[in-house]
Amino acid sequence: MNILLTLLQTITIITLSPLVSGFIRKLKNNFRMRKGAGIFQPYYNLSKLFSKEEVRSKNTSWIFRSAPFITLASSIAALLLVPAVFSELSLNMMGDILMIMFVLALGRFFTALAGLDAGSAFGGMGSSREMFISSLAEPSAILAVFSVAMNTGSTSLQAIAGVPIIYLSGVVAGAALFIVTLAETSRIPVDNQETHLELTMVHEAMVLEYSGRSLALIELSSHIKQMVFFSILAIAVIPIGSGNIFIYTLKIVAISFFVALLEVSIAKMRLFRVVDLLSFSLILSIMAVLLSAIGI
Amino acid sequence: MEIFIILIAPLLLAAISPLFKEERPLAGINAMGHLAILISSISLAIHITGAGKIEFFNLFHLDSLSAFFILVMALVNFFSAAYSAGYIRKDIEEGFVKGKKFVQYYALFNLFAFTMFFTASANNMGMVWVAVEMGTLVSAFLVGFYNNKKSIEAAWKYLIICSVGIALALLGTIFFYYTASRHGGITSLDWTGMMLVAGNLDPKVLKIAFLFILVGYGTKAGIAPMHTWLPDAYNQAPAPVSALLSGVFLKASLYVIMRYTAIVNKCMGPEFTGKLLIFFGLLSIAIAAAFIIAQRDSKRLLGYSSIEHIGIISLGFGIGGPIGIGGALFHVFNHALSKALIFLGMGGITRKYRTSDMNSIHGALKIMPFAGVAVLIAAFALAGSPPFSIFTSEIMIAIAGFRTGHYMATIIFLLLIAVIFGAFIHHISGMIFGKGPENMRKLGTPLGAKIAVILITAVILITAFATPPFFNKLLASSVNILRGI
Amino acid sequence: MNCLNIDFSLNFDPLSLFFLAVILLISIPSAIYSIGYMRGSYSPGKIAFGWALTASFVVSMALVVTVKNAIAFLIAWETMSLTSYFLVTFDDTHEKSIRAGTIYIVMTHIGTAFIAIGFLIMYAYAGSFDLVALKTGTKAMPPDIKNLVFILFLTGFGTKAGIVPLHIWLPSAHPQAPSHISSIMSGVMIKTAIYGMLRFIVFTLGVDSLWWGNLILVLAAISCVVGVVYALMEHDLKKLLAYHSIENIGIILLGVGGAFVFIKLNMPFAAVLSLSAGLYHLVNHAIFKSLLFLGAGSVYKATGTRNIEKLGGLIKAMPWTAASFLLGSMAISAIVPLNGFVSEWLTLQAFFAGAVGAIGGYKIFMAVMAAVLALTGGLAAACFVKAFGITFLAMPRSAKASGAKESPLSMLSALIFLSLLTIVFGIGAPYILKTLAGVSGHVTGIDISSMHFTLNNFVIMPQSSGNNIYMSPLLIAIVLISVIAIAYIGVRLAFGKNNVTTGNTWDCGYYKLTSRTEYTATAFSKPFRIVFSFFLLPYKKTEKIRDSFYHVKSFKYEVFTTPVFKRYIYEPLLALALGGAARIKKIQPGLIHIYIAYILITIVALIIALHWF
Amino acid sequence: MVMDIFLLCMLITTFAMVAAKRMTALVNGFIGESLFLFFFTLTLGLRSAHAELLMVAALLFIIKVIFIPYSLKRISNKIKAEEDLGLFINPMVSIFISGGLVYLAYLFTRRIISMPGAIENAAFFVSLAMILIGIFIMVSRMKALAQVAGLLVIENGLFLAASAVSGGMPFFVEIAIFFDIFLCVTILGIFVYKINRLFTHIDVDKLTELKG
Repeated sequence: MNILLTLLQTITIITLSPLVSGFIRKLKNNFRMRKGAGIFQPYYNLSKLFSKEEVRSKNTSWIFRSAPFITLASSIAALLLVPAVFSELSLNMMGDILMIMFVLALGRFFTALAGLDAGSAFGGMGSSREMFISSLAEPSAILAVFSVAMNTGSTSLQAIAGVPIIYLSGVVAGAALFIVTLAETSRIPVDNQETHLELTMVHEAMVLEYSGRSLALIELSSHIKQMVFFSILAIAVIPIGSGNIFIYTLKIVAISFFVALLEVSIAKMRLFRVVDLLSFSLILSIMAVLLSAIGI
Repeated sequence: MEIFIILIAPLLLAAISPLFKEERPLAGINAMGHLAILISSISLAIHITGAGKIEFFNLFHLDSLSAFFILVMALVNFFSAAYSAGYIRKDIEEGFVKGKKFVQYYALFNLFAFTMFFTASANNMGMVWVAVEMGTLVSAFLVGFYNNKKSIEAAWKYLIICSVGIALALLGTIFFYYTASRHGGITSLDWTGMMLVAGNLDPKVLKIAFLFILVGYGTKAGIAPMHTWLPDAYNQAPAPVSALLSGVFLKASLYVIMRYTAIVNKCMGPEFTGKLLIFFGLLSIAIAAAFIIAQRDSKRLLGYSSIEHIGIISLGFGIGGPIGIGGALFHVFNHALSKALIFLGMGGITRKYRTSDMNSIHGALKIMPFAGVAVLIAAFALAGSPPFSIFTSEIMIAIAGFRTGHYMATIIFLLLIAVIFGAFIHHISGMIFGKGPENMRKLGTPLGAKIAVILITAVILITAFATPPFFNKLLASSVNILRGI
Repeated sequence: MNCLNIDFSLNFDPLSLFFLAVILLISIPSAIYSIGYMRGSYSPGKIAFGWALTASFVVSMALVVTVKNAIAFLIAWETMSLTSYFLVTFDDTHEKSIRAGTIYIVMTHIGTAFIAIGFLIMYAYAGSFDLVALKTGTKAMPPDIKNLVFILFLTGFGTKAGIVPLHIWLPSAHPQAPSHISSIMSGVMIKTAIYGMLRFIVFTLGVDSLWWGNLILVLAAISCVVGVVYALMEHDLKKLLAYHSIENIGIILLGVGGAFVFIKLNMPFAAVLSLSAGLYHLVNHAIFKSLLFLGAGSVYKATGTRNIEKLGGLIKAMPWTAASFLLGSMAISAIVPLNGFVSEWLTLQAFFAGAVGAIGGYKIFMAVMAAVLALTGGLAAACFVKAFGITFLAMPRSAKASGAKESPLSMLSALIFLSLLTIVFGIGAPYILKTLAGVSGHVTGIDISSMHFTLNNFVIMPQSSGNNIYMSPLLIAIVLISVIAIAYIGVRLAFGKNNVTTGNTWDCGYYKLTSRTEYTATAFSKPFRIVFSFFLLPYKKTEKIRDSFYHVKSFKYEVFTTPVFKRYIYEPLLALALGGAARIKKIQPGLIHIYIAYILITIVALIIALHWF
Repeated sequence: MVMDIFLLCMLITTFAMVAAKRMTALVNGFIGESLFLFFFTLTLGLRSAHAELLMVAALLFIIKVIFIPYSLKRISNKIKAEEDLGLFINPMVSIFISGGLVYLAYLFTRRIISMPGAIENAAFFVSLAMILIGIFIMVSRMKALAQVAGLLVIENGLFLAASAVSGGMPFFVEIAIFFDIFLCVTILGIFVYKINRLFTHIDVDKLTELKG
């Protein structure tokens, strides 16, 4: 019974994940006093891409072909590990919050390889920057996760979500994780999803060579990945009201709101300023661990 | 009686050398003679482990220690004699040795062998002194054998420095005689006699006497800072003679020092000699280390390596105890063999390249594969790497050091030999590996040399783990003799 | 020798068996690989010599981990170094090999000297070199001496393991050996140093102070980061792998060092977990590093170059090699569900157990160590994206690369076998962890009968106090595969057959994209070079030849990084030694008068100093 | 008393050798020294009525007073060596240093050796001084022949020491040592010839080809 609920939950989140992206985009446009596209625009994009013909470089190999599927699988597997509302022991047994990091790394690894596969300088640059940013984001992510997990004594997300106490350390860790989330979901100030300008592209440069169905899969997995991060923020940092669909939805909306607000209010940083941002996140997460060690 | 063969055979060989007109038969007979001596010395060693000691003429006294050193000397003599055969012939072919000069070489070679055997078997320490001095005088001609500027310079330095040393050794001998006759009540310089009355001797005089003995014979043994003649002589002497100097001459001088040390230790315990020997041992190793690091000449490199090993032997001897002295004696044996091996290889290489400058020798493995391998094996053996026997003796000395509480000395020793290992291997690998000179022809190795190389390699490999029982007994009773038991 | 009876009998306790298994697991495929690798590259005599050396190398390693006498250990240890030295200098006409070999043998020998001193100190207390006697004998050792012995062993074994800053021999020696030897050296030989540490420090001496573990952890963390950063900068494929060995030794030591700390903090569960994680990473690293070195060897054999800037596109010519290299890269980058991931996850869990269970500053220390591990993992992934991507993907960057052919079966079979192992050791983690926990318990002397590490034999459950942590590589693998399958079939069903047009890579309208316009490894690593510039101290050389102010005819750009350890530690040391030696050498100027004066001075000084003796 | 005077004369002649700037002076100094040594041994032999000692004295006279100086001079003439000895250290300083060495020998003798008679003590002291000064001559003089002379001074010192010690060493040892020294000087002479032939000089300070 529970496992069906959980699977249903996963499918729902997968289905709704483009909506969240559309919602953020809509919010941003509204903040900018623009009309913008509707919140269902990501769905239109996906359906267009899925049915379009695919153009593929002759330099590519099976890595390029399989990367979209592997990336999608990694995002979905990560999502399965997140007990957003319902949780199920057998899925929990697959792994803990650290596992999510490892699983997402699989997708990233293949996307980065695919970026190099076509032999264009854009792809290489994108891969290089993506790996650069993610590797620097890794320590602060781990520290933040440690801080949160230390409060409950377990790295299991289920256990973390099950303790409805808001710790100060959790909040600080949340701030650090939020910065990591921005970096991982290609948001301003780290990356910009909306531009295809050579100098600023990171993620988009990496997948520049993709088109049609493969691009659709990649975009879908980005949406899902975004939901994974938002859900972790929602259930691990503020672990109240777990198991409640409405509270969860509310939290996601709130996070989306924050992201949108942040995206319109600051400019994109150049690559080497991102390092400073990530260092800031690292310092935040170290503080979080410190607070956890003290027990607050 | 084997000892007569050992003493008379060299004299005979020396005496018959002038009868030969050709080098080839003489070299053959010489090598055969030394083989006979080697066999006799092994038989002597076995004999002595049973009999304990042999004395005759009131002049000769042979115990295990003598037999052990005679064995080492005979081994090196044999290999050197075998090697000389090819070496001198090549010299004649290339015009370095003209006319009947080879007769001079073989006669001196055998006279030298005689003096060294005499040193190891004489009882009277005065006669020992005479024999060592004679050995120096004879070998001076061998060092200066090529009669060119450099070799004469080396020979002159060798002669003068060793003469000063030997003079000091004589003073030390006089001191010993003084206290033996004054306090011990004997009027001879017999080692056995002095050992008997050792308890009555005057420690004050013994101390000073030992200083002179150590500096005096130490000059001949190549203990730093009196070692200065050694690299020059190694560099200029024909390669078989260099092997003789390191395997026989240095060891004979050490032998004399050991004999005296036994007397002093019996009188006043091992502390005094121990401290001195450890100090000079470490000093020798340290100085050798510095010179090995900065060395550019392959033969001098070997000279400093000998200084290092002499240092190790005296360190082990100074540390004392059954394991320390046993290790030192075993090291005498190992070093003699390993050094002989490296000379077998290196002599050919330096001759082929017509230089001993290490910067000009590369790729010897390509040009002379067999000699290259021999040098490589010997280099690792000399540097103290297992599974070669020098490792065993070095580790014995280190164990003894820790057993007797000489922690600092042992640690310095181990670090120094590690550094020497590095420098030594660096130099040797530069010579052996790499591309050989473009237009140099590949050179084979004569069968005799091959057999010698394989034989020595086998011995140093096997003795690292197991030694024949008679050898063990010989070593054990030598240790007891030196400890005055 | 009569006074030194070396006991060569063997000892097969769990620790020895574990290492023996690792040695065999790697050596046998490497040996099979060498059949194809050596053929055609060397003369038959040389190949026979190579086999003899390899065999004695492997046997000496096996002896190292099984003998039960310290002197026998030393002999086996030095034989191992010696045979590997000859294998490093196997291409004996290469100037580089000789230099690398010399640095290697010198450093390793000095390390051995430290180990020997350590043994001798232990011997002074135990009176015997037998391991059992040493274990009982060293109980009476005063703490100061124990500390000294620890430092000696750490330096000695650390040199062999390649801990920063004792690592400099490793990146030059490992790549110079023939590839199957690089594989054994990196995969197994440096692990014998870990064996030494476990056997002689943890098992025999016993962990005595807290700072031992702290020191190891700090050194391990430095090794991790330094190793991976250097690897990122490296474009010689085998050298890059060698730097990763330093990194991975760091990760292994994070586990081992954690165990040291936990033992002293009296956290037996965390100690066993940590050590098991370290051992797990040890065997994992053995597998994937051998795999990668063998793969790199295949590339080298096929193309004749190790410089990845000259490679590219090999995935088409060498599909099997590429696939196995990819698996190796994924494993070393800790990608699920392969083996590298499991051990890194376990190490993180061990640190988490520490962070939860320890008190005060250790909580933060453990968390920081975990962060270092995470950073290392991220950087390693970046590095292998570079290594695999530039080597195997896109277009060939040189004629050598475009002419490559797939390797013969003997080489492929080894690669495929090891690739399978990366999967087996990932999926089968629960079984392996149980075994390793047994080994860890034996080494540390902790009773593990009440500890549980797995659930139902397919879920890892590092449970100390019911904290519900689970992880199952098998489940995640099933999920991943089924999602891929469902997605593929689903997309196919929903949208029909994929309509693909093959064309050129998008070139922004510029009509001719060639391999010269591809992204290079140098460019790939540039962000890292800039971020770590405080440590790498990069500098560049540009050379412009221009016709006029506006037209540059040719432009040459070279970028270098400063080898910090070499430049600021080893070169000054060497200069000091050489300078000192050259100065001492002056005491022998060839003047006989001075020589006689030495004798005079010696005797006079001795007479004056007589009362000191 | 007489013997004390002989000893004193030996010391004085040794100092004269230290101060010598020319080969002839050096050899003459050596003749003097050996002569006094001969007198000393002779007196000792007569007093103690040792026949062996008398024989030794006779040998001493033949070899050291007649043969060796003669051959030294012959070599010197034959190779047309320059008379100048070539001093590293000038005579004045040399004498001071030698004085220091004598003082050292004195201290040493007093502290370590206690002979039965005063004369033996004095002989011992002088012999040690001669040995040290002999080495010093070898150190400070450039010519090969001067080094031979230095060696001879050392050997005279040794001989004195040997006779001071209870009337000489065992006889056959003494003879063997004599023979040895005789041989040594001869061989050194041969090498001086060789050096002269190959280098056209006998400045051993210029033999510095082998170093390091």
